[in-house]
Amino acid sequence: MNELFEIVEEPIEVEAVIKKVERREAGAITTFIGTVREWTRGRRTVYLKYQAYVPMAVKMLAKIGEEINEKWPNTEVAISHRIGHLDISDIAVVIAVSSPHRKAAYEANEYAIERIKQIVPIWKKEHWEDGETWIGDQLEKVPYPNGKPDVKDEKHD
Amino acid sequence: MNELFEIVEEPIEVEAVIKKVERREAGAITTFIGTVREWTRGRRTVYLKYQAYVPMAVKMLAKIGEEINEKWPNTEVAISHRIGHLDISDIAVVIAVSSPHRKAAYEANEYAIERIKQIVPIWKKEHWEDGETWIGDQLEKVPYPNGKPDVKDEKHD
Amino acid sequence: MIKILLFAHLQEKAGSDQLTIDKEQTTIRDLKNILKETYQLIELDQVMTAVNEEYVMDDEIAKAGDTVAFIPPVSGG
Amino acid sequence: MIKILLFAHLQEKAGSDQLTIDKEQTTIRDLKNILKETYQLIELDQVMTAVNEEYVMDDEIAKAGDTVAFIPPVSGG
Repeated sequence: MNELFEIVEEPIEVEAVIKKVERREAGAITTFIGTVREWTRGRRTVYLKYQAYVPMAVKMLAKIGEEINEKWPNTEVAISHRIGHLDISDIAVVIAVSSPHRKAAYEANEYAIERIKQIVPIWKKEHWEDGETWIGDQLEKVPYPNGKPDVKDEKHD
Repeated sequence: MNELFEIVEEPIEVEAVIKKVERREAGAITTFIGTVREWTRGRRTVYLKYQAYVPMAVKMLAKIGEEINEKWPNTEVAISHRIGHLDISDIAVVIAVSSPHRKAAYEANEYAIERIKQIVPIWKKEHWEDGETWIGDQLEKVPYPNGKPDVKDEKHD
Repeated sequence: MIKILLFAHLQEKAGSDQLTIDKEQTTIRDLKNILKETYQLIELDQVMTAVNEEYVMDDEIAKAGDTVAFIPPVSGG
Repeated sequence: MIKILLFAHLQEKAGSDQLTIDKEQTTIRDLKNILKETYQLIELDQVMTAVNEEYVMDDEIAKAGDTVAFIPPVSGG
């Protein structure tokens, strides 16, 4: 089986991500597909570039998977995030969660995308018609007052 | 384009349902995939049969789509439900919702599956190892005290 | 003539997915009572009704040419 | 030697995705101060830090052989 958590440069196949979480005991699979949107607050995006600190990003995705398994027992999670050049409508991220019951599958999936936007070292550079910007802090929180985000159970070794 | 709301007898292709809701202005697509689960409260399912009042089921799926467009403007919804004989892990239903922002895509998707279980005339017959049962009222509500479910804006004509 | 559609356990109990009632018009309530007597379909107390594919209440009237469907608690999804 | 990784706008501003600092050990806070002076990376006040791929606080110590990554506010998803 492929890795459950991966950073890729090629287009993401949604079905392949779903396949990773299929199980006989799962009655519900939710997926989230994040695509490149053309318009953001009245400004037109031409294309995007995503950059990642790849080994750490994979590790943080796996960490999100662990957090989910703790919060919603008996779920299975797979996340693929693409980096590099992405055009409008291209898929940037796919999150698939399977669970015996649907409530957990929805909740865990939404939790995953929120956590990706907090702790996974991936950066988006928007290329507009009239310029380019590195996008930061999409959750519009204040810059980490502790110098680090809310990351649990973690040691520096 | 295929129909956004359909009852089918053949296996459902998830990607095909997703394709129906893709748009340049959508940044988020959520999907719900309902599969046949092997175990329900300690009892083992061998296979299922789904029956539908097809024309009305299609109409009710479309009605759910309308309700969603009202509650979450600028979303697009597609729902495919399979009927007939389904084995364990087969896909019974796929709901895809696209939206500029993810919150609406999650909420509208979950709303769709709840409403399917309220108003869409589809019935599941579980075939267990030791017998078979028509399943009714999975939401475990009291049988409709008004003789009809909560269906808005609807006229008999 | 009013066309009646039956589904799920109702269909199995009546031994048919379709019946016709030779009436010009009737309330759903009366129609249910007729079927309860004729086919012993006591389950009709706990089903919804659709006339021409739209849900209706028991005091609604069905007329000749209408299709009345009895909808047991649904279990799709 | 401590290896430093830079990303996003930090990388563009420093003109490099990687630097090395010749030190046996240092707190993250001191390391940031050195880089702020040497490369004018004032943005370092608002970034997270990872040592060997794990987030750490500013008073943590990095040693020779460690990889220190400065992580601007992330924007994946």
